[in-house]
Amino acid sequence: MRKLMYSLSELWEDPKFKYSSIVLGLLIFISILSYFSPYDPYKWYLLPTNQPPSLRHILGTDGKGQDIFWVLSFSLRNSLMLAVVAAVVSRVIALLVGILSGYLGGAVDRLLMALTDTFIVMPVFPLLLLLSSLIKNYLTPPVLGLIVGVFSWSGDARVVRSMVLSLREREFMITSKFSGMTVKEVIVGDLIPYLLPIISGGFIGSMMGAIGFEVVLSILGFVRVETPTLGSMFHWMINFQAMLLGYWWWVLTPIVTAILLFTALYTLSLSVNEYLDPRTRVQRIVVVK
Amino acid sequence: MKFIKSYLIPRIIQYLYMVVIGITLIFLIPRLSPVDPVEQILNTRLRIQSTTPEAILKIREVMEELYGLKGSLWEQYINMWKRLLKGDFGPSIVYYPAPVIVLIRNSLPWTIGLLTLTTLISWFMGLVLGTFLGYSKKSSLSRIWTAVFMAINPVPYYIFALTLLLLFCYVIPIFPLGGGFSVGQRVALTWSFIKDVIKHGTLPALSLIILGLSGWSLGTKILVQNLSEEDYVVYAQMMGLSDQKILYSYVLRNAMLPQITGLGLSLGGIFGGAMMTEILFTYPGIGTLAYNAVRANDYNVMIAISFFSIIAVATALLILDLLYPLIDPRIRYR
Amino acid sequence: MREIVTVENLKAYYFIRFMGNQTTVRAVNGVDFKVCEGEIYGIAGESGCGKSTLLKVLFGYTKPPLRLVDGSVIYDFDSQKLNITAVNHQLLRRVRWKYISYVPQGSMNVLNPVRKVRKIFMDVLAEHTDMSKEEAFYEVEKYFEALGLPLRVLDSFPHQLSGGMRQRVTIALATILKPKVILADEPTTALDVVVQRGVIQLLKDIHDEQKCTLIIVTHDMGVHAHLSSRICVMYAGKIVEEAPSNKMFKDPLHPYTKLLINSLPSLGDRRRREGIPGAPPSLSNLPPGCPFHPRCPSARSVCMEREPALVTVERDRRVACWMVEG
Amino acid sequence: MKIVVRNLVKIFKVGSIFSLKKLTAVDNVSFDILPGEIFSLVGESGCGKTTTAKILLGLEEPTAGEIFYDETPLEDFIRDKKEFLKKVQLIQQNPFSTFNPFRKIEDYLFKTVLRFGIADSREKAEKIIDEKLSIVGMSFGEVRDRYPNEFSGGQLQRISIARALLTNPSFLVADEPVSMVDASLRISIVNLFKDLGERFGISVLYITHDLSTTYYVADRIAVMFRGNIVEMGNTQEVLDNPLHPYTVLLKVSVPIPNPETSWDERVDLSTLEREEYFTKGCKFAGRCPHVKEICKQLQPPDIECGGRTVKCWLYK
Repeated sequence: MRKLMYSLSELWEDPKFKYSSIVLGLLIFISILSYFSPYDPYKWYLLPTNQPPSLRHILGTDGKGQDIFWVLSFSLRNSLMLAVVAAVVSRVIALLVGILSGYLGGAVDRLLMALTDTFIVMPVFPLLLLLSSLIKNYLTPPVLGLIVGVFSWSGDARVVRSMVLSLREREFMITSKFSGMTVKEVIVGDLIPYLLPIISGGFIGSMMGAIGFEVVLSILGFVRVETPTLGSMFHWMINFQAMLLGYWWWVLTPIVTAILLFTALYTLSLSVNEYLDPRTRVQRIVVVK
Repeated sequence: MKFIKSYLIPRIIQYLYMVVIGITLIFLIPRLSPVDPVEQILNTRLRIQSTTPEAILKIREVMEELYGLKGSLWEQYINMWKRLLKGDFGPSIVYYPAPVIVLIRNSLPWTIGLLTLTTLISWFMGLVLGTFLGYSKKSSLSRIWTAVFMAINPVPYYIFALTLLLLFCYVIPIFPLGGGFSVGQRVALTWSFIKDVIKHGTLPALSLIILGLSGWSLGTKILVQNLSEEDYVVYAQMMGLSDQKILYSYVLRNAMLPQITGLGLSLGGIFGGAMMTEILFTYPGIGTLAYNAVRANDYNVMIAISFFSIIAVATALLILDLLYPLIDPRIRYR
Repeated sequence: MREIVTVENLKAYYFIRFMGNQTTVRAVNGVDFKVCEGEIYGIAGESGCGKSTLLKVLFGYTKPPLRLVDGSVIYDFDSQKLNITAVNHQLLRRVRWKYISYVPQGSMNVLNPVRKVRKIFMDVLAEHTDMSKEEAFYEVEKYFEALGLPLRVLDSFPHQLSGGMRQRVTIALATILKPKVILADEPTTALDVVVQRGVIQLLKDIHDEQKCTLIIVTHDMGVHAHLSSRICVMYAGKIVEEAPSNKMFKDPLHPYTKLLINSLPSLGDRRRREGIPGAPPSLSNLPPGCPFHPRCPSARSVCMEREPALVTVERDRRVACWMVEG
Repeated sequence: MKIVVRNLVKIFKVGSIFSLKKLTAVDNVSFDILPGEIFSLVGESGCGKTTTAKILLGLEEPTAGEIFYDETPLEDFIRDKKEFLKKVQLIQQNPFSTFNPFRKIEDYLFKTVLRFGIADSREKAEKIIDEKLSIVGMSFGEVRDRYPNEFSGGQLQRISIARALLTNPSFLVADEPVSMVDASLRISIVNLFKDLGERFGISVLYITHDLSTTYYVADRIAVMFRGNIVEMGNTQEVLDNPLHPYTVLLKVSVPIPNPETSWDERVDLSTLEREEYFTKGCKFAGRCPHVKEICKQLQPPDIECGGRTVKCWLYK
């Protein structure tokens, strides 16, 4: 815990990290506010439609008679939840497959890698489209996250495997063995520190992928657009032709939010990856002391 | 001879294996989903017109025949393969009775034309620009470009494309709103048609190239930066070789290896990537076809597109694997 | 004999910054020496004493985080004098390889993995001579034959060669233009004994043949004994002793040199030897006074307070120690 | 502990499944290591010495041959993994990669003591660790809460030795333990090995390419070349008066730190190092100065010659 705090304080020195964590913090804060929302996001025409921003409705209202700020709050909550589910699922599978494959080798390795290769050649996008259109009514944000996660682990599983393969040849693995360490201790203590950059970078990457994918599906109308998500905001905004009618507050809200969210995630991954690079991290251990 | 035995054959086996597994998955996924596509279509049809139960049964049978859903799972599977190998994907539901293969044949040139060209252009420009950015990372020009690309890179494609549309079709209307060519133009290899196609293709191409360029440039930049610290590049500098020589024969030559893999994969993946562009710009390619197919539950079209998609990626991987020994001597002489 | 290299008060530090923490590594911390034409001058010392950095500075290769802080390195070629620490990039590129060349440490990765050996040689010839492609092609073959290296190596890629062959190729690469001064950084480290002997033999042959000056850095005192005519011993970024090699081995003056030579086991002698206690100091955190005093068995109070200067004790010997008076 | 190795063979398959080539890394090797003895395997890189060690440590499966630890076959001994690792420990070549830079040193030390049941509490473990560290001239205070790269190579190698001693092993494998250590620190580490046999009765397999330290520390020596032991016997006898032409070449190639010993004769370097594995006769025939016709045809047998074994037709 103390170490984590220390790392955070070190990372804070990086302007990239500062920017991204402030923006993400703000967006997460807004999404938490949804629990205190005065409105039901599924009810339409509770308010006068298409009102520009005012003190009562700080981001105005949309053509469905909903307060845009509170819709945004629900949308962020759902989109972030979906993103985290997708990221966790894909990381867990990638790590599991990669480590098992690289560490055990032999037949297990061949079997798992055959599976991985298949997922690499799979046309993920059309397939997901097909799948989501088939089960549209079951597609709550976490389910969609789960599906995206299941289809987006293969590339990183290969990277993890090749890293584990090269780590397995390192002398310190033999030392661990002769120090009586268990397989679990070896994985946690010897492998994970080297895999951290790929885990964290991949986590943020698949979050971005999942949010983006949901937006695409929503714009195309392949998910239940009644559920408030970042994508459904785009969907209704386009459907009600807010752009042509000049309701700029309705148009800009999802666009600005999406750009903020994506740039923040992107800079966060850049900054964290730089920080976790094993080469500099090893040197830092001494300098810090 | 030894090359064929130890290199070619294992890779071809792997290729066939990937194709078979991929297509099997495509076969299984809709069948494992809790929704019956025939049921869904029947429901929508029945809402419109009332039919007798016998007629429904009749329609159902015809539909199952068209979808290849007759018989046990195993029979369906074997039948699918039989048809695939003949190049028969059945008729389309939406454009009944047009065969799927014809629909694909009509859409394919548009997608391949737009996507292949833009992918190649952005890859090549990205390689050149990225090399410059990575090798002269301290110059102010390089810094500005890097900043610009870093700003563009995380912007989601649809937002970027929407912005372009807004800008060049509404605010400064210099490009047509969408389509592959003007309504009323005769499809023929005439000068005016080609000009029309180019005019329509510019905006979607631009959207793809700019985003692609920023991605490839940043990727190449990081590669080149890392390569510049390699012992052999440092030593080439010590030898007093000119910067051009070092960049071309020492840095770029090595940076090419991973970037060619990237190019191959993204060329293989153009079917998947085409969708958003084509829908936003109402471009008459595979993406639009797939979009309409999914919306109308046009199952045979989806299967066909996925099939070509798998073949494309797997073939791209195979070609890369076969090309690799030519580019990288370390693999050739293993 | 004419002095071809003159190094004066050379200081080169690494300035390293991590997340706001700044450290200064004093790798070369006030070094001066002279090398005569035709000499084989050896620089000895343990890892982290600054010897490899010194060689890089001699080659004019200072890139951040390494920075030249003070001093000069003057080369005196027939026609001109040249301070390599103060010449521009263009001139530096013309001087390198033609007049001064460099054999790097560990030849493992210094050859471009996707380029044939012959091509790499031809790159050098194309850059520094006005030979045509064909001339260059045959020039490389001629040189390989002269050094007794197999010609088939030329059409191989670097990864196809064994470690020993790669090291010999690298030496050939550094000497093909017959430079006046060759700087070699640990040219025999990580090689097997027999191969190591072959490499030493090759360096000696080139030296005898081309009448060049050789400055060789290695931690292996055995290699110095067989190759170097004069040796300086570095400790913590400074020269602590300099002498002709036979005198150095027979009668070392500085306590560090003494302990170092006496701690080397040798064939035919099983008598117990003792190592030097402690460990070399960190170059970013040097002890006050003589940097060797924490490990020195004969340290006095003066050693802990003031640093001894490198003084000439005999015509051809210099020592930096309070115990040895000039 | 007495270790007996008989007719050990290790064949590696190189290339892919379609173009297999067999490389005999260890070719019919037999030797004994006596209790409390330092036995040295000497040779150049790729001679099979490290592979032999890996087989002895159970890290690699032998293709053929038998190994006995105090009469128990290796296969049986290794079945109880904990007991095996307690009795057999190793010291690796590169101290900087022996320890994971992200793991604290004490982590390794405590795990070793606690896992092998040497102590049952951290307090007792700390005492034992301090005790073993003092053998190598260090203390627990120096190690507490620190990471590997806060130490010099020499210190790390001492810690590595102390860690290996924690389980009170009877057999220690040291793979090039001083080749990456600075010259001024090297001898003090070699001295530790010298004491191990005498003070604790531990048998040591000392693997190296450096004849000088071997001469200094080892009781008996086996010289390996391309998978074969070409000469084996008492260290002093073998190195003072080598019989096999390869041992002679090795000996004259050692750069002795004395400028007065000069190298007059030139050495020939093999340009076909890989091919030497596949020759059917004596593997040294290609560069042996005394080569005869029979050497190229037939591999020489092990010949007893004045208390040592030589694999050379010259002594038939």
